[in-house]
Amino acid sequence: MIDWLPPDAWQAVALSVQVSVWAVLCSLPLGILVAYALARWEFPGKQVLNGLVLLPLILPPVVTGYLLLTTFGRQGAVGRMLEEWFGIVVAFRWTGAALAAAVMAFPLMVRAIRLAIEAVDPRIEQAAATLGASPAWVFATVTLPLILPGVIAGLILAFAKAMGEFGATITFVSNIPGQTQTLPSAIYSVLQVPGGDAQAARLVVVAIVIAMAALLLSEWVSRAVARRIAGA
Amino acid sequence: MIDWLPPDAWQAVALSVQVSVWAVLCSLPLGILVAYALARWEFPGKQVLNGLVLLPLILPPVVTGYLLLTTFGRQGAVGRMLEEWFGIVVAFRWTGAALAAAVMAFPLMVRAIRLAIEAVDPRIEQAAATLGASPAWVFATVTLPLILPGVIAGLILAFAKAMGEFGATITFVSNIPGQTQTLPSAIYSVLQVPGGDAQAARLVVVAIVIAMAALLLSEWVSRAVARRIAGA
Amino acid sequence: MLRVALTHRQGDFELDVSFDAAPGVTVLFGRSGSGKTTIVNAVAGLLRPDRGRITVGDTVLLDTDRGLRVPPHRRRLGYIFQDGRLFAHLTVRQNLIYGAWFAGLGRSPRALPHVLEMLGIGPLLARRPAGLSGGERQRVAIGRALLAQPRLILADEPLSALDDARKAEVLPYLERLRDEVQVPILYVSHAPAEVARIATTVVALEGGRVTGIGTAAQVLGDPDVAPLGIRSAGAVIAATLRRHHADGLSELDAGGIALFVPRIAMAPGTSVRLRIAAHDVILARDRPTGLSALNILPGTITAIRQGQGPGAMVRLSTPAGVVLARITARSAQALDLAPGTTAHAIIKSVAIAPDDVG
Amino acid sequence: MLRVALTHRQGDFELDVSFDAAPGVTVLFGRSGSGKTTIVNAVAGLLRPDRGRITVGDTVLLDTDRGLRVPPHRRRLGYIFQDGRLFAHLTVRQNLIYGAWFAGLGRSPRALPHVLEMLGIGPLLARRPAGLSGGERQRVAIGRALLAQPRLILADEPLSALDDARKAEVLPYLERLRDEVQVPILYVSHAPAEVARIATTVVALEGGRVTGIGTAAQVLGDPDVAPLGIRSAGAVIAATLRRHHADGLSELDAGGIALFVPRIAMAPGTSVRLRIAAHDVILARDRPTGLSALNILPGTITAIRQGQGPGAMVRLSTPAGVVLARITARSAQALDLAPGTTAHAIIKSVAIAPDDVG
Amino acid sequence: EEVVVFAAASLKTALDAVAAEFEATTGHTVTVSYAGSNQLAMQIIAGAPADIFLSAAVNWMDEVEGAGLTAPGTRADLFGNTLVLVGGPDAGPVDLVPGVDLAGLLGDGKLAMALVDSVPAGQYGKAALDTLGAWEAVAPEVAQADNVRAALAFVALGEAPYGIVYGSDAVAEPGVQVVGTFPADNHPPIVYPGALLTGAADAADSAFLAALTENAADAVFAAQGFVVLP
Ligand SMILES: Nc1ncnc2c1ncn2[C@@H]1O[C@H](COP(=O)(O)OP(=O)(O)OP(=O)(O)O)[C@@H](O)[C@H]1O
Ligand SMILES: Nc1ncnc2c1ncn2[C@@H]1O[C@H](COP(=O)(O)OP(=O)(O)OP(=O)(O)O)[C@@H](O)[C@H]1O
Ligand code: MOO
Ligand SMILES: [Mg+2]
Ligand SMILES: [Mg+2]
Repeated sequence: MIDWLPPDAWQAVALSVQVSVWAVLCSLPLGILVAYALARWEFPGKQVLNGLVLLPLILPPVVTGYLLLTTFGRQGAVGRMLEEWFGIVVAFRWTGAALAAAVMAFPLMVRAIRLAIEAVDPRIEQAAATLGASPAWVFATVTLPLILPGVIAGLILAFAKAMGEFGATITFVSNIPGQTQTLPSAIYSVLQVPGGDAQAARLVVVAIVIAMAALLLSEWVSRAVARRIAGA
Repeated sequence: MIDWLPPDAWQAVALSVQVSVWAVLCSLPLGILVAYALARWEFPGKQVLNGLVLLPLILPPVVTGYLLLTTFGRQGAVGRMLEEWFGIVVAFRWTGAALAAAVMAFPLMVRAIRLAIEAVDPRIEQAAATLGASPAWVFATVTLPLILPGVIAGLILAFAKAMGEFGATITFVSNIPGQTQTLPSAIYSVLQVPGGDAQAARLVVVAIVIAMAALLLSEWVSRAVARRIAGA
Repeated sequence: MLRVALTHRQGDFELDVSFDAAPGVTVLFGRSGSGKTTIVNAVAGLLRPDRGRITVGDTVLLDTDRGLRVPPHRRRLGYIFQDGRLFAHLTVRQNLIYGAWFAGLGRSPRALPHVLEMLGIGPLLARRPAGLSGGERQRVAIGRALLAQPRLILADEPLSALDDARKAEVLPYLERLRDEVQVPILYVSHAPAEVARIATTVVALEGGRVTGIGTAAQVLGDPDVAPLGIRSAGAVIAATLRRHHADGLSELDAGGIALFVPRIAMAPGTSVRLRIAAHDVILARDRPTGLSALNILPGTITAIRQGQGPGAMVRLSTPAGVVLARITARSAQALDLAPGTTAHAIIKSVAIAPDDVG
Repeated sequence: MLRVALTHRQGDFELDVSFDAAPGVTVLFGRSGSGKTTIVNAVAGLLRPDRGRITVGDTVLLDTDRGLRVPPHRRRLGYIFQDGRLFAHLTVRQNLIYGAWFAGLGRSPRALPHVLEMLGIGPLLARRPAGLSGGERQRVAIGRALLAQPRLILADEPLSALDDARKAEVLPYLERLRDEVQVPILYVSHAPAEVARIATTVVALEGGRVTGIGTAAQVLGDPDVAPLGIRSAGAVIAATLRRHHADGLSELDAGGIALFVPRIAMAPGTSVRLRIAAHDVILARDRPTGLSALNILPGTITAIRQGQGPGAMVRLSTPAGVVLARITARSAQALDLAPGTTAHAIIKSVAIAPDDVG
Repeated sequence: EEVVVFAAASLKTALDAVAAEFEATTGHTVTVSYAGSNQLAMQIIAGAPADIFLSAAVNWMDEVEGAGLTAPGTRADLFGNTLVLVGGPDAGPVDLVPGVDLAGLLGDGKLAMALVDSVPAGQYGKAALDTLGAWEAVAPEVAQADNVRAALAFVALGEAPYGIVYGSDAVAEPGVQVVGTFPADNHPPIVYPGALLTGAADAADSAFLAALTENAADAVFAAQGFVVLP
């Protein structure tokens, strides 16, 4: 079983999962905040924010990667700040891969959560407010539980996207085995070798299995949550 | 203004819009059907369908393109069938680019619509049924109007994704100016030229402008619809 | 005619009912949680009972033993839901004609102006449900069900959000449906006055079981059943409208005895039903004089039943039919009432609410 | 004390009201669409009125002129909504303690067992709202608001989904809240009996305007106002509970006159209010004898008003207070009633429902 | 008549110029699809309607030829290229001799290359470093980009101090300077083979392939840093 793939392929698999999990979990709070703002608040520049969030979806991934590189690279404005102030370097690190994956997956996460928020009847939230819950508490005790299935859907969608993300990642943090070589990078590399199809196919199977497992898990959780809400 | 970009760049822009519009509109009925099935029906293989729909999101686009090529290419099983039986060729045509874009955008469309469907209170649909509406009519007169904002959100998300799709497209239908060279492919080509950044930047601006316009339009439509529902 | 036999389990609650309803209005009468909505949903096809058989006239809607189940949209029902369930994306007008359209009555069903006027919703036509008050919403829901020209109307506490004036306006329409169009109605209600007025058959429910079934007179007149407590007890008397008087009173003939009630809008000769709540009746041994009460029914006491409280329920057989009187045990003693003694039932004209006649 | 002054426009509807409410229960009384819910929402802070000022005691909740607006969650209200609005994702228990928790009463507020018992929802604690019947849902909603220990309770037709027996059980609790805890209550209702029983102040509404304001006795006793028609008219009499009798009756003292009513669960010496619906009163010139009715109030007629229909409203001044009697014009003539003449009001003990005393 | 050319992306600048010239003089149209040589090869095998294939590496042309899709006798090695080490504006020259301490030179920076297992430029670079005995030491510090241009960008942006790219790529990028050229015998010859494909029917196709070897074209390619093969 272990022999079925070369060790560096397994390394890529492990790294991909690590990168995707971090990408998704770290961007979740911001994702919920942005989704909430877009769903419920009116503020100047709302459409600009909305567009900005969608941008990574619209742009070819290479462009996004290039923009990330010029911003978060060691020479980039933000990258330099991060390094000087916090000692954080993302360029050519797995953290950079996670950043790229997070950015690319962000639109999907936000859209899914936003739709879920829009489906919550504001009158239920009003009821909570009259019972003494401040807006933050209303969110924590009413809105959040009610949108949980949507959040989970958004999470898994984002996770799947993060697992498959390639263009922006390789452009931003390149492909360093063990550090930034994710599963898609590995697949891509192999595909470029004449006759590499067989190994590529194996890697594709691994990618599918992982994503499906995540998917099934999320469906299960999501259904359990929904049942708790709907049921007896 | 016209001179701002070379003619073949404008051609790529026009082609991208054409490809994306067709991709999104043609896959919409199937998207709604699949979303409905996933949201409301219980059937064996539901999770498999769910996974299949998500697949293009998980796989590196190049792999998806490769699979499309081996299936829908002239030598591919389906491709040969299509050509022999219906005289339809998608390989290396703009229709193929549309197919690739549709496949890549499909998961986003389905997820958005599915969330919207899940948010519709089944008791309202029951009320319609007691008034004599068959399931198809219930869908057409109650469910569909109520999910319209979600459908629009899904459409625009899919459109944005289709506009930005690159990996699968270039792998499946190559990068033939005037036939399959979409905006992202054009950006890629330009980026290959040393010093091509300036022109690439212009193309990126065009891509952003188009996607934003679509976004604003959809927000506007979606809001108008929501207002009709909520309001006086 | 509606025949229902159902067993169904949901959570801790077990439903096991069986009743046949004569043509007309069948009222499900019982306290909160007794299973009324569950039954109505099963009839509508919105709930799949564990076992059961439901027929309307010759049509079988459900027969689990034979694996038969007509889907809701083919049952041709008009279901007025407890919670309205209007279509939020449609205008009031579109909501109203929704069912009519599927019934093939087109976009302007003939009954529309009539229903609009009766429910007082004409001015709301162009609005959407979100801009309506609670009562307005429920009125639209009622109109929507009526306009579908259903062969069976299901009404789950349809009037509880309406004020008395509206109730009084809507009830006659339901009665007309019952009497003229011969649409059977399955009606859920808490209000005894409503029940007495409208019910052909009353099915008393308690904890998912039928505890009594019969005409309104039988069920409401039986203090043992009275599912909503003693205050819902009362007699239901059949009478004929004799004439209208100039002073605004209508004179009824109940077994040869004249009864005066506030004017009722019917032609002389019509048969009417009169609910006389037991707690509205005063008894006297001798025919009293000098009272403002106009209606005095002589009779013979057939039974006295002492309740747990201070009250006693007295059954009086009069030419107009049985009258129930709920008086204090103290009075029963003071007046020396006993089965076989004669007594007079005194009933105020105005104590008989418009709701109680029809 | 609650002071409300509001103007607001929504769609075609224009609200322009101003009223001060004495401590206790203020009932908004008016027909569907008259603006009741709109007012309550403004008090709760869920609706931003165009202009207005709302104060509870010394606390200003809203003052548009000074740009002041306390957010809903700082108003410490218990709002019982017309449509329940339970939290679908929480159990009944969690729903109930939701507000209590924010009020700092912890996860087991002391009043919980009491509220559970009163509302009959103890067995439902572990369920979720989707598994409740309509009435059960509303009872949980009531409990949730009560347990929040609010300084103002808003109740928008809270009882309309409850059956009579439940209503009778819940009303006393609201009264206790009013009397003991001194929580002001703003209450929307259609039911005159409910209003008479519970109201300290009644605000009659019509088309977004206040058409009458005063005590229940004043508003319900004024046939000109009676926003829900003449059947809501009746006198409200103050009395003291004198003693309980062995036969289940309680004896009240109303201005020196003994009145008998079905046992009320209070200690002798307590002050109570008694609603006597005008249509439940029979008049006689001479003191009648041999009647089952136990309560006879002698008095002098102060006014007779002939309505449009067959009825006449007679005001009788008695030692117990003013009593309204709605009798037929025919009887008024037959008895030769006129202002200044003496008459006796006859009231059955059992005609006074438990609802009507408290 | 239309000529459809599938060409390696790195040829774009020069090929565009030559194609424009060809169109102007002959009146034919030339449509060039630029992508990675591997993608193009796969597409041709899958039935792409291309007339001419210009590959950046021998192995991908071999694949196409092996599938029997090249017109017999038309394959020729058209251009060559050099492999260079580039650095930022401040970098000094590096002597690319056996034993060169590239790892030391990098410090904590990365060496930017194209994918070393698949992209030709990466494969050549790896081979060259192997020959110099530097691969083992430097391998963990190699940042592999998915194409040469992206590797070049890492250096141009200052993210990586050094990179290995084609001489042709270094020419037009002002942000980098060539600090050393790998000896041609350190790696397999860098060759761009071209061939007419079996689908090519008309005379314009062979005319364009021929035009690529004319003097005018040679000048253009040479100016872009390519080595014109005899
Ligand atoms: N969002 C809205 N937009 C426009 N008009 C509205 C809106 N909400 C309510 N109205 C109108 O305002 C009026 C008052 O509504 P409100 O809900 O206060 O009535 P209500 O007295 O509570 O009636 P009910 O007893 O039926 O609940 C109604 O005529 C209603 O149609
Ligand atoms: N989905 C469900 N799961 C479990 N129990 C349920 C469910 N729906 C209803 N019940 C229970 O079934 C019983 C009957 O409910 P039903 O809705 O028929 O009552 P009802 O007579 O209509 O009451 P109400 O007058 O309050 O509307 C109740 O005890 C309720 O708690
Ligand atoms: O032209 Mo290539 O395939 O990027 O070396
Ligand atoms: Mg019910
Ligand atoms: Mg209201």
